Amino acid sequence: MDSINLEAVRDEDFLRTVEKESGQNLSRCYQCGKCTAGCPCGPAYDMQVSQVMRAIQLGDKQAVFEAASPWLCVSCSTCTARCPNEIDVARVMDTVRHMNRREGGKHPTLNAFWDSFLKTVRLSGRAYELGVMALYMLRTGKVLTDMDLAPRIMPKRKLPFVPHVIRGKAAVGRIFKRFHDLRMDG
Amino acid sequence: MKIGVFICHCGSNIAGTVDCVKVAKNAEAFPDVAYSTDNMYMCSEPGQDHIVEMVKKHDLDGVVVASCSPRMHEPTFRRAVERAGLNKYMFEMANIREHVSWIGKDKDANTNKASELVRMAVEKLRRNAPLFSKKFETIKKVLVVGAGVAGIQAALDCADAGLQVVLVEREPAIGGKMAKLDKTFPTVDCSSCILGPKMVDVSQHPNITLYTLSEVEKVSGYVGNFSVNIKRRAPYVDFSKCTGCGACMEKCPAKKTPDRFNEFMGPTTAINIPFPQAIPKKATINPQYCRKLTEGKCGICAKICPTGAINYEMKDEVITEEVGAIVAATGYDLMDWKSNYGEYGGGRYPDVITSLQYERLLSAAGPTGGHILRPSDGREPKKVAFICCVGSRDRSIGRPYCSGFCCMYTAKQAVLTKDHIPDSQSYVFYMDIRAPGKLYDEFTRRAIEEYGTEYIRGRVSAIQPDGKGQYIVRAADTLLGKPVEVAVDLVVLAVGVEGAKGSGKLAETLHISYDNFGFFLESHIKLRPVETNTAGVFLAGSCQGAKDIPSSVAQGSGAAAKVIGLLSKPKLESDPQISNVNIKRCVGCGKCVDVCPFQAITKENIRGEIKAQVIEAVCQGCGLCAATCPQGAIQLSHFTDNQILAEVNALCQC
Amino acid sequence: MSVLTGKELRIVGFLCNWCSYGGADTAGVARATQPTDLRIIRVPCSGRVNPLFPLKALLSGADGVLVSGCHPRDCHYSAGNFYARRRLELLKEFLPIVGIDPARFHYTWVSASEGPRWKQVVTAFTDRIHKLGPAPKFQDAVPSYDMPDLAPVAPLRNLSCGANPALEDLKKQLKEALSDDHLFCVVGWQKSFDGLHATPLHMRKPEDVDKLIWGPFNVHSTANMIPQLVNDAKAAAMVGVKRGDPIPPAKKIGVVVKGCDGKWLVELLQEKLIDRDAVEIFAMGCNGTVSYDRIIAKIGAGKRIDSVEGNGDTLRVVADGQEYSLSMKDVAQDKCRACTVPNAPVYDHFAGDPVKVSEDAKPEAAAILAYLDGLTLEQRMSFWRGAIERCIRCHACRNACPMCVCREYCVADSREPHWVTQEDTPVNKLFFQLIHALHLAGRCTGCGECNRACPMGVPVGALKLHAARIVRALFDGYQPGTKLEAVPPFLGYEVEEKNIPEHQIEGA
Amino acid sequence: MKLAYYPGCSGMGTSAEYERSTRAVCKALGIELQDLPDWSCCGSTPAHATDAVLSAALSARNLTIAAKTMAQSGATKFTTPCPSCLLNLKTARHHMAEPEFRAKVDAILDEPCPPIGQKGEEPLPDTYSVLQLLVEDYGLENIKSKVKTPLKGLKIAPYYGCLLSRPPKIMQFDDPENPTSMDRLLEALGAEVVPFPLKTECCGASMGIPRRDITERLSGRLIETAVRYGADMIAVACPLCHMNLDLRQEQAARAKNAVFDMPVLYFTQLMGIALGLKESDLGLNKLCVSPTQALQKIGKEVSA
Amino acid sequence: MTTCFLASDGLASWLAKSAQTRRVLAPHKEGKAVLFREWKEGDPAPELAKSTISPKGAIIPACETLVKYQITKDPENLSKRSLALAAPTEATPTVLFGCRSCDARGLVALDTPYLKGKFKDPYYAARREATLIVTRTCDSPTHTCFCTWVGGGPASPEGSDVLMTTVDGGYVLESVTDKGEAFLKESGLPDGADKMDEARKTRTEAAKKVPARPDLSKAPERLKARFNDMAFWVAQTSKCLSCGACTYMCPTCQCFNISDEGDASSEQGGRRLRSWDYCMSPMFTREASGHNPRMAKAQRMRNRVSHKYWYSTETIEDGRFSCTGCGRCVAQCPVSLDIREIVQKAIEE
Repeated sequence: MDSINLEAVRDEDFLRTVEKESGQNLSRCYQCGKCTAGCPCGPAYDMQVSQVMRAIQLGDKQAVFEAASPWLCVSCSTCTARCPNEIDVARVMDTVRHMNRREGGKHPTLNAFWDSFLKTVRLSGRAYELGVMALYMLRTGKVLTDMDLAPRIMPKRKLPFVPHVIRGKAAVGRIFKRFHDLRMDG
Repeated sequence: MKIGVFICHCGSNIAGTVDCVKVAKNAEAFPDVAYSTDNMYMCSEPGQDHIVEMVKKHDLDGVVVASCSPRMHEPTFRRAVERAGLNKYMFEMANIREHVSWIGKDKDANTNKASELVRMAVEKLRRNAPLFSKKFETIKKVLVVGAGVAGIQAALDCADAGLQVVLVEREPAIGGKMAKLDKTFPTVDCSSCILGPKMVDVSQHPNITLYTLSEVEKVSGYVGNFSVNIKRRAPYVDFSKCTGCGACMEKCPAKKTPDRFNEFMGPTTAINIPFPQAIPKKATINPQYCRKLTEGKCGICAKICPTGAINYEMKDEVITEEVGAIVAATGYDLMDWKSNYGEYGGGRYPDVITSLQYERLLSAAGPTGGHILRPSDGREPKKVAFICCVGSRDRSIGRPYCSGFCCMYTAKQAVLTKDHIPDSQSYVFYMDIRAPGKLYDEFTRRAIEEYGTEYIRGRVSAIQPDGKGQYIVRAADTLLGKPVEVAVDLVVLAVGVEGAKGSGKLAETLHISYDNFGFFLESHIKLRPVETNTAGVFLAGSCQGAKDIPSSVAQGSGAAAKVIGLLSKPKLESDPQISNVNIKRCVGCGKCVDVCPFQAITKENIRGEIKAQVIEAVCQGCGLCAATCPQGAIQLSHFTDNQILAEVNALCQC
Repeated sequence: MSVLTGKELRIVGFLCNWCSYGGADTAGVARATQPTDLRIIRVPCSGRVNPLFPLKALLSGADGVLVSGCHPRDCHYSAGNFYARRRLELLKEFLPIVGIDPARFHYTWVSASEGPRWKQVVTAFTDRIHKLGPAPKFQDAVPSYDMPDLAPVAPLRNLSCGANPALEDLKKQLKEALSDDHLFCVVGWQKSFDGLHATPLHMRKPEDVDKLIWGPFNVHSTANMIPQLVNDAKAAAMVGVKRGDPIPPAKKIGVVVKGCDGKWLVELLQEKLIDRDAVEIFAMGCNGTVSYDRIIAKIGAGKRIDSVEGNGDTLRVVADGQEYSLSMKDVAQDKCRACTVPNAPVYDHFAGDPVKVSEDAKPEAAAILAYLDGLTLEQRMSFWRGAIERCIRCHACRNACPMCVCREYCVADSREPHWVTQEDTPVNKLFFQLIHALHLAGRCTGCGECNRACPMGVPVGALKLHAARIVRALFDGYQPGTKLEAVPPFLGYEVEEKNIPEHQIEGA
Repeated sequence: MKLAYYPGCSGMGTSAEYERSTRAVCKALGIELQDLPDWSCCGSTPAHATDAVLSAALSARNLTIAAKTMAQSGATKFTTPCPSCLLNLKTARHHMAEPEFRAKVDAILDEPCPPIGQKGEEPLPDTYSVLQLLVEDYGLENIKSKVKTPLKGLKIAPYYGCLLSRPPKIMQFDDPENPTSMDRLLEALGAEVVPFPLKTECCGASMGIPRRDITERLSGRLIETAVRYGADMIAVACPLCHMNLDLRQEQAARAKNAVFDMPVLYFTQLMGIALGLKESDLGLNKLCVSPTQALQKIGKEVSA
Repeated sequence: MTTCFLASDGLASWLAKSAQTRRVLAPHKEGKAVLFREWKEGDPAPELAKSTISPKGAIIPACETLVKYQITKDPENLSKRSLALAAPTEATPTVLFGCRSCDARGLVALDTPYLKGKFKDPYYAARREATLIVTRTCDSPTHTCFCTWVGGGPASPEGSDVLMTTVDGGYVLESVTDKGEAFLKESGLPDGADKMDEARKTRTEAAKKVPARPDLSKAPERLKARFNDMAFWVAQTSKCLSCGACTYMCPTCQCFNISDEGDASSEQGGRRLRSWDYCMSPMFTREASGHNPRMAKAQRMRNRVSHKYWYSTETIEDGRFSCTGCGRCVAQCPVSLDIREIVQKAIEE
């Protein structure tokens, strides 16, 4: 593997955009690793939170965008709560996710789940859990997702088979439409 | 009037972003300027000599130097001006370094600004008058506040030099934090073996008066002539009778008294001698826990005392001492980690302790007799985690600074842990190892290489009990880039330090400044580290900033040298930059008398009329009176209304 | 010398030597980049910063003024910044009355260790000033010469201009007091050249008391001559005394007082300008006095006043043969409409019953303030720019002021200190009035004598009323002259000021 | 006490028992819940993972309705039981204090939302969790006085999840590292609260579907620790936590190669039991891990 | 002598014509005060009321620069300095419109110190010369007026160039001096001789309104006799506030103070200023040593009253009082101190 050329890898715009959109000063990070240490998802990450912070400091956009970690972040804000330098790390992770998405980046399964969820909201005004599952399976082809849970939950008769449709669904729909029209997501 | 203007390049410090030649040229046009030049280093010997030469050559009456902050070199240049035969107050400074060249790179703007600052200085100087100091006697006695190692060193050095010393200590015994330590780095020699003899010297020195259980309550006066009120809490024991035999401690029934000296690692008795080598080795009663004093019943110690030293009727007393100088050596305290680190349990987990508590567990004179036993169950821990930077370098809790000596004592404690429990394993979680002192880095390397201490680079995110008697320490190995965790029996936190509790109040009493962390502010961080901005008040040890023992001792001696130097002069000169009353203008309303913070103004009957009068030695030159007098009858020399107006007018002429 | 045009604005800083100047040094040592506009004047303590310095700078062309001292409790001189805080807060709130944007003045606390904070303060303040742009210059303001018709504003207490039945009792007490020669003289009022004007009466003999009048025309202060008369009495006592003789006691000065005269006496006593033993106070409840200007506005200027008669709340004036019936409601002085102290707070003799005021009476009513509050900053500047042109610097305002105690050492006439010059520029003339108002802050009893004395009708009293309004707001309704034992607000401080906020600059 | 109420989508589905018990408990305590008419989804994690403006806009619609509802009904505060909704609603309001951001949000709404703070007739309200209002506003003493069946002898591990008090700057509730409000509430009900050290450790949140492995590991650890501390059950305040701990308990057990039988109840269900409410009002039968055995400790027989 | 008639509605256009070549100063009402300000074409017709303050400022400004001076340095040798002086004495041609007879008479009194002595004041002389005075004869004497007591009257022509009297439908303008006559001639106004009778009647009516005249002829002699009667002066002065309202309002008060302001070395240069001073000030006649021969205000009041009713009779050629009886000092005094009373008391035994 080639060593990283620090100059070649440095994308100032990227660094500045992350800082501006998240409102955080990344140069404060001194790589203590406390975020990584407390992150519930760390073991599943391909790049630890503190490493994501480091990559942003270096302006290494490619490394950040190629990492799965920002998609996987569950936004529990443990990192934010404990950061000794008062960086809202979770917000940075969120920001990275938004930026990546605007440039067409996608996580193989997560985006499908989120899009499925938002689609049910767009159509009916509220989230519809069974609908989400159905759409998700359709989009990912993972038709067996959580099928083991079905026998546990179905008898509890909690999940309605038709979505709750609200009167203001059109208004909610318009929010999505304007959002897309204004190309806010890329 | 003829004024000389000297613009300093300060190498490239000023000249880098200010066109000094142009500033000097501009100054030629300013009123009364008869000579103007620029120079590479005004504060250097040739630079100063040039001033002297030009004053003589051009017959100058006053000098303006534009260079660094007057807080830095005003005294230097005043001396130069004096050497040139002028009154040293016929001098003004324009700060074109800290306030100009160092804070911006726009050369045009900087050059213009520098010229304006010179213009202001010229306008002020035109209204300066020669001022003359008065001489006054000093009291050859020094007050040292705090009897930790720094205070002890300062006291002994002053006493050896022949000064009378009043040493005031808040606790029942002297020795401070060092007395609580087991061993000291980097030599791992016994703390009480090296501090003990000094403590004994204090108690035996004919020139030292020691007040324990005492605090400074009020300070008035000025350099050379302070008057200090010391409040001494009642020990309820007559020290002249107490022999320190300790019989009272054995019989005292209040056996659950918190043990301050042992960092609350175990209980003690309400009457006690904090530790065997205590100086003074006298018993004192903790009135909050003594049954006789709280409930009126008991009195066992009085019965048992062979010399009848116990006196429940003792009252707090206030002692007044007159001194010529004051050394503050109040040391540090650990910051309040419990309210700031919920993720480390916030004090809920018994086996998560501070490093100072760990020292007491290590100490043979401590509550466990020198055996490391963990507080929860008294078991010997086999795995110990040390966490560095708890309350240091943590901006989120408002502690941005490095506490300086934690890296070293953590390494020492890891080493001692292995010495005490050979089959133990220590883990040190650190961010950076700071070991810049003599033999320091070698010591930390030894802890790793010879004692097998595991150093993991990463801040700990959380400590969580696993429900089975151990604690999971969750961290990241940032060198590996992976989260890591380890289950340990005991966690020792290297808690950050701050100025001792109550230091803010003491600073206000002493009229010195302190920072947000309770550390006292020195006069100049590099060049005047033991002086404060209040003449006659000096600093020693950790009260000025986190310090290890070698530095504290050095600063204690440094402060002592300053005191000795100050009081060795037969007389001191007063600062003549004080207030003056124009008795013609004064209507005797006394508003100045009411506001003066120093009671430096009195009302006098002068030829049948009431007039204000300034006591020269007492006036500190704040100018509050000048800002209060409606008719401008009282003026602060060197900062008169007209001088400040001249500066305003130099800037604002619309 | 000018600022770099287009690039910089004129910002003046006053920094205490020990904390903030050190903080600025610390920022410099840390190479903390800052805007270049600020010019720092070093003073020993923020307590040295007479609010007149920032004011002078702002009037002379500064676009912004910043004062910084040690944090409260950290003053090198222990309390200088506590005093500064009160005085600078007063200034900040005072500025808008003459049309200066208070945002151009900021005071704060920065310690010597707070380099980063200093940088923030300078950057944010400079930024603010640049957003505000160059300050409007007072001398360039378009003068407005219109003096509005100021309709009286609420509230109103019961006023009357009829004869006071207790006057005879008062006269009796006075005659008694004058009969045993322990009084040097008693100051009261007598009729003057026409029925609307009274003039001071100095009663020395019992028969002088017959000239005493009491009523709505007793407008002017009886108190402002007291310190001078006390000295006269002392001097008189010394006549014929040889060196070494014991100093004989001086005779007392008697003074007849309305409520407001009583307030002045309280102030004079509080400021120790007279001894309580040196005065004997004869008080009577006051039912209000008239504003000569309001009467003239009703009947027209340049008329000969033939006769004046008061009955109940109606004043009957005959001028040039024509009769006018005026209601006290319309012609009383504003201060009387809102007076809460119709009876002197201190006295030795009281004639008649004290006048009652309703509990909810508040000293807020001032038509001129209501008018000025309604103007924009620019309009206020124009207003004063025009009004001050009329000022001829006769100093009647000052000399009529019972609380102007500097007298011949007034800074208006001094070169040491040289606050004002002899030039009759609008700025120079206004500055004197602002000095007067700030000197009176916390001391002014709101008597309005300055306004009344001004022959040119410059409403200088508004400046003092505004300052008094600030004082009331900052110091829990403090009213000068009502309590003898009170500490005047600018001669004291609280460690925690309840009503003075810590001012923030956006961005700092 | 009258509150404007936002149930959240999961209350209509997976957390029906939370929704039902919350209403029952409030009714029993005399707290009136005024439902927002025609509320819509807050967007949950998918929205804020997608875009901050979209997320804020979806919340803003509901906040606007809440503002009107409060003005019309006289409700004093706005509440939701779901921490995820809470976070979104609070974050939206927090970010909208920045004018630039607010403009973007307003641009995609039908009408701009009302001003933040106390100004205006219908200001944009802050949102509070039901837990916060019960503990801070209604008061523990008040609750204690209404307990009919104390949960005496029941050892409960209080689990708050990560969102109730984080990020602290936005949530402004309890200690983010060691919250105690639910502890105190459960103690007021008479239960014994075990010193559960993982009160705010993440359960895996919405990763259950896309990355089940993460969730299994995290929830597994929570349940394991609760067992070690001798807990009879876990109390939760979040539908997502509940789903991960209850519905997915078997998944977690399988991953840990262990057998779990740890009932996980909403704190409102426990309150309902203590207040002596009808079982059917508390939806105990909707739980996957039955609490029957555990509840026998307090002499309560339930059919779930 | 020329007499013209000016119709009421023609006043503004007539003044506008003058304003083309001269500065016109006219009374302007501002709140309760009336003062002289420059009137410009387009302004409403000026106020005809008696001004609060006398118009003497037109000739002696409240503050004027006598000399400007500046120091320059030799760039080769900064210690070598040279001083440049400038003393501007030019005056703007001015019409002083609408003052009263008492005001115009005041200028005559002022001429003595400024023009009749050994040194002629060039600043005063230039302005006096350049100023044409159109006096409006008085129709509204009040309680405080006493012009007739001191040799004047509501329509006294002394000091005026033109007299103007209100008649039905307008004003009669009557030239007093050659300067006035030339001015009227160039004005192109119609003849007004036929209105003179009406004008004279107005003037006589006005004179009747002035309070009855006591005999003041003994004033100089009695004041001289009372010079050392300090008890008298203390009693008369005790209520005085020592302010300058009387003096600054007065059409004949002439005293000034000289001070240097500014900085000769600065860009603005230094200015030597002459500004009004008032003899009731405790600073007045204070010497550099701090000593003041008139320490007490009674001494200062004695000086003021004596100056007007005694000294002037010895210095002014025709032995007149340096008081024109305008009454402003009485009307504007904050404590209504009445100089007439003092003089009359002095004359009494």
